[in-house]
Amino acid sequence: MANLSANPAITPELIAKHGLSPEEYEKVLVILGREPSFEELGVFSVMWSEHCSYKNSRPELRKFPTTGPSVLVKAGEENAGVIDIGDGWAVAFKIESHNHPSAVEPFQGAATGVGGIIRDIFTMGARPVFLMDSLRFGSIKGDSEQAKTNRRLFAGVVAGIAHYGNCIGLPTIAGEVYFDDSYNGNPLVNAFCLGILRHEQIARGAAEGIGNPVFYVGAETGRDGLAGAAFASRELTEESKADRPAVQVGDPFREKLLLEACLELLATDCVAGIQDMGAAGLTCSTCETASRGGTGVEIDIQLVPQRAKGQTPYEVLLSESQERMLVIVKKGQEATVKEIFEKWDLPYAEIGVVTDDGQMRVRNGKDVVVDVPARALADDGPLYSREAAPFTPPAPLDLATVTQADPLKALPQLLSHPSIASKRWVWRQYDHMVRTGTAVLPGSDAAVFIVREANKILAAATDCNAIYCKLDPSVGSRIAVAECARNLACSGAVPIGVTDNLNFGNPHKPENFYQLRAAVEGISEGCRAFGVPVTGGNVSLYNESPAGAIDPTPTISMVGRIDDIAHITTQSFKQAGDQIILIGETGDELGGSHYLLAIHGRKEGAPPVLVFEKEIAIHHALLSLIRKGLVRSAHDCSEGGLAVTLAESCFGTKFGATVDLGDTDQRPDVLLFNETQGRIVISVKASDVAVVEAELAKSCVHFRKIGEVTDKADLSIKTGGNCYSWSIDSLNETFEGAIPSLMES
Amino acid sequence: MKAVVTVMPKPAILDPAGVATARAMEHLGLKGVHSVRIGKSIEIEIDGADPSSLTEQLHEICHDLLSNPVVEDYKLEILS
Amino acid sequence: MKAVVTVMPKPAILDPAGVATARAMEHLGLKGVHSVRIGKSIEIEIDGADPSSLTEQLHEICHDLLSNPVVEDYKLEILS
Amino acid sequence: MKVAVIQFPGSNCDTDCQAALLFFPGVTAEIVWHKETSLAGYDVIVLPGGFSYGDYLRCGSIARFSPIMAAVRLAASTGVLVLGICNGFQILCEAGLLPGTLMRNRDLLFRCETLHLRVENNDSPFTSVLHQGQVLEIPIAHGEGRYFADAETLQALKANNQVLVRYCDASGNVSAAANPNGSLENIAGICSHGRNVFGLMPHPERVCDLILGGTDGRGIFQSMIDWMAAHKSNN
Ligand SMILES: Nc1ncnc2c1ncn2[C@@H]1O[C@H](COP(=O)(O)OP(=O)(O)O)[C@@H](O)[C@H]1O
Ligand SMILES: [Mg+2]
Repeated sequence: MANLSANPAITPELIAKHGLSPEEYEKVLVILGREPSFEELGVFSVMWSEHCSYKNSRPELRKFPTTGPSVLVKAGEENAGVIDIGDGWAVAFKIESHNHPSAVEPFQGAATGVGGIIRDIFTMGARPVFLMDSLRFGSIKGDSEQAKTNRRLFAGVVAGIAHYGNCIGLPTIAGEVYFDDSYNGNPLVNAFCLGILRHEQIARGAAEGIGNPVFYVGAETGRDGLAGAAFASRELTEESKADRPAVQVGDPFREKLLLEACLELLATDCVAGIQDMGAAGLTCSTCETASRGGTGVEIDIQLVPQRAKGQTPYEVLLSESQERMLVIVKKGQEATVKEIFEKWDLPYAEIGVVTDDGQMRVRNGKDVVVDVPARALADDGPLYSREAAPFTPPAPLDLATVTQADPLKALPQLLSHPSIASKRWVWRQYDHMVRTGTAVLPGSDAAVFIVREANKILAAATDCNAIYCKLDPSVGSRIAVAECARNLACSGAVPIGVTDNLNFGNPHKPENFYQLRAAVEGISEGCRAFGVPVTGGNVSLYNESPAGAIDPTPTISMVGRIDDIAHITTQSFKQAGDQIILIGETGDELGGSHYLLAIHGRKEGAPPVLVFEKEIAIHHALLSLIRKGLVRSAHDCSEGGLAVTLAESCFGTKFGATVDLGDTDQRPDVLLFNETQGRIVISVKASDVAVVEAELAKSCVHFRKIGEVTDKADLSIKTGGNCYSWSIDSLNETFEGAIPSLMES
Repeated sequence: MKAVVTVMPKPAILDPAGVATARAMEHLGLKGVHSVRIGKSIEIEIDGADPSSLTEQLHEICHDLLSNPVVEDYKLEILS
Repeated sequence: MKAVVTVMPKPAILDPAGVATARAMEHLGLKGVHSVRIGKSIEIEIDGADPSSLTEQLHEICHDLLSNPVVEDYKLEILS
Repeated sequence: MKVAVIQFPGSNCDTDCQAALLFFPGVTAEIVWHKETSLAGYDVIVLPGGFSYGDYLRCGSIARFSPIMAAVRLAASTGVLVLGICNGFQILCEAGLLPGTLMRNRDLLFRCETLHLRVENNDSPFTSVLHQGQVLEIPIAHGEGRYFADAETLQALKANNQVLVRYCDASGNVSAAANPNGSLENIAGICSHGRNVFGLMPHPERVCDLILGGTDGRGIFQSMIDWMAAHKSNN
């Protein structure tokens, strides 16, 4: 092994700097039977980082249900899972985090996050059709430096997502944004992409065929994002913010060309394997394709298109320059491949060959700088079972400790809380209509997208209430799954698959590891209950700031199917005179509610109870009514409870509602704002009420007619002896104005 | 008083606009274009006759507002 | 050879980014900001030792590609 | 009627336009790669929306030099209908086929939303089936759509009735509040002096199907189809 003399000696300090523990380094020595070269040390460092190896989470992730009759490619097998949707069509979808890069450089961090997830999808041979985003920031209210920083991060992240998604021409059709101080200094940016493909188009990230040439295509390699995977696997410190090279700049234009070129290429019969260069760049893509193919790959660094002069092999191997792919071409088909890359003006080069010895071998001209068994790198990394702290479920909130707020004031206060307020300021910056398929735009429960080429209707939502997860991670995670399914049901869809993004703090801390484990178990339970597989996802650990770990945030994204255009349902009221029915029983839980947070400044108690059987019965009942054409609008109760739901159903219409919750001695604030799970507000034609009630009774779900849609723009709610009334226009102004006015301050 | 601030992407950072523009220049027949980098030029007109007292404040503003130190460098010139 | 092209919005044209930046500067405590105008600074590195033969070609490119004569003026400097 | 939808590198509404056009019986719509050099045989040319060349430097500034643009210019000069939507409008302005330019939105933010347009003039191949004063609901999606032209140009545009659509409110009032991007006099779309080149920022192709929220975009395509039919039979 020829080593460049300029390379530093392998010392314990250098090993530690690469994030490898002494035990892990011992393992490296055993695998190699010798001391690694500097380049090899770098390669092990990134491949065995949490980001690439899932060494702290993989044993947990095995608990997810990942199989099912419609699963064509399972979670973990390839870059994204693939689910059958009938008639020979399938979808590939996945969510991915870009939290730490976004903390350092919000615009580029978020933009490259979007770029990365889109590549994961078209690597599968799928044409990307839409995006979603799930975001978390610290509070954006007030004049504190922290609030100003949070506003800057929020504005930058949204602009970055818009920049990439709009330019590449993918609609961002849904998402979520929450603001909570646990995210100070460590915002969360999770991006989701879904693509469509024919079954026979599924592409594999395997280096098949000994002797096949290995092509590099896309942007030239530069020094950007050096070892970003390792960076994502550490806590953020002041120092890491000075880690300048960790910033990558995205080029959505190049990615658009790359996307079109790859799809054109995959439609030919020239490709034996294809893999994007994401985290850990060239390193990860070569050893993963070799490992999957049961082969070896040999490349020459000097052949790699490079942006800057004088880059070392170490830098080229570990660079995370964006918009690059590795393509294993069937021997003899090189000319066709070159022609396509040239048509799309993309830099490319033949950089190596598939070998039969299972080694990932990297040459720098004549010198071999890396010679490692690919499988050992990609699949035999270290695995840890961390210690989980014992957990005592929180006691329910004692209502006696909560003073009653005046509902007249509390409702507008809730509607203006940035986590509940309209996110129009966000999605108006996203092109959410390009590709002309968005049938339900952002702003309703789940977005609905018609995939023209496949003649299929898809729905998608993303949800996670991290307050619930903080108070009780297992319950909170189950609720996240149920809420997604509920949002889909409200739009008329049946769930077909889930992808999750597990955002947690440092797993070495037992309380954080408990959260991770409980979340995986909660999500698994939820997915089993709804009969949907987890098709893939992403783990982001070490989300900490000096003040501590973030609230555990296991973001769930769920995709559903709608069979008939006539079943597409939205949350807004459609006509005066329609009758309003509340499906599901209202309890009196205020624990973990936004009412408790926004009005009383408390984040405590036990989150609401979730009973899967009841929840599923309600979704089925709702879907059956929708299919019979009996539902004019459907909207679930989430943050802010029933009152917020009713108000939202009036927004954007010219209608109001008159509601009577009957004789009750329940506290009005509890009744209006509690967040009991499994409730859906529907409106139906007056003449259909009897049929609807009969159907609901047959389904054995709790329901109650609570009021009527009016043509007066007022919301009035009677409960017990009290009657509250609000002007819809003024509530709407509060709801729509909250985020813009904070962002202008 | 007049100041001009030039903000350029850092040398190691990818400048996609520059790359696209360089290619366009070549298509237009300009040969041998090595690199094009696109940044901002910001002209500021401000009250005050004494540049020295303002310079420090302007540097702060260049750093905090006009440039993004993570990906950009700036140059401040006081013209008068 | 190196050239720098500065492209600025014409004086009569509204420059909302400049206006917003001026306001932000004032928020940061800078007093008496009259006007801020934001344009582009474009650095070109190009083969060729003889600037004079290139200057004309570069002017053409400034006019046709790098600036929009409807709303922008440009300045071309040949540095070496 | 045979339509060419030009695909520049970075176009992303090309297939949307094609799909919208195919709604109309008797229309064929083909995607034509920007490296082509001839547009012979096409009755209509559409420059779709998107981010040609990433919209780097300025929107449309690089695309205007694409090889196909010589053919577009030639076709326009012979009276062929040329429609530029969003990025296509920007390219037509950069290419000098339409006067004026499109600058960064007044509030500096990208805006995607459905809003109202008033038909200012139906004496054009692109608005002939619409009524003067008719209000259309059509979405916009752009960061740089602030139309600007110097006073003289604006004067000429108005004198020749080249302003075909303006941003307005739901009842058709052209007001400052209804202006999404700061465009001069709420201008959303203009045609050439010869009236056969039309550029607009809003996206008619996005509202040609009820399931997507409306069909107000159809009027523009229908106008072109009817005009072509009349024109062809007149020949
Ligand atoms: N970041 C975002 N990007 C796109 N759409 C968003 C975003 N945040 C919220 N939305 C949309 O706003 C609506 C309300 O969101 P949310 O309050 O999270 O709904 P729910 O409580 O039903 O989950 C949804 O349609 C959602 O998709
Ligand atoms: Mg909902």
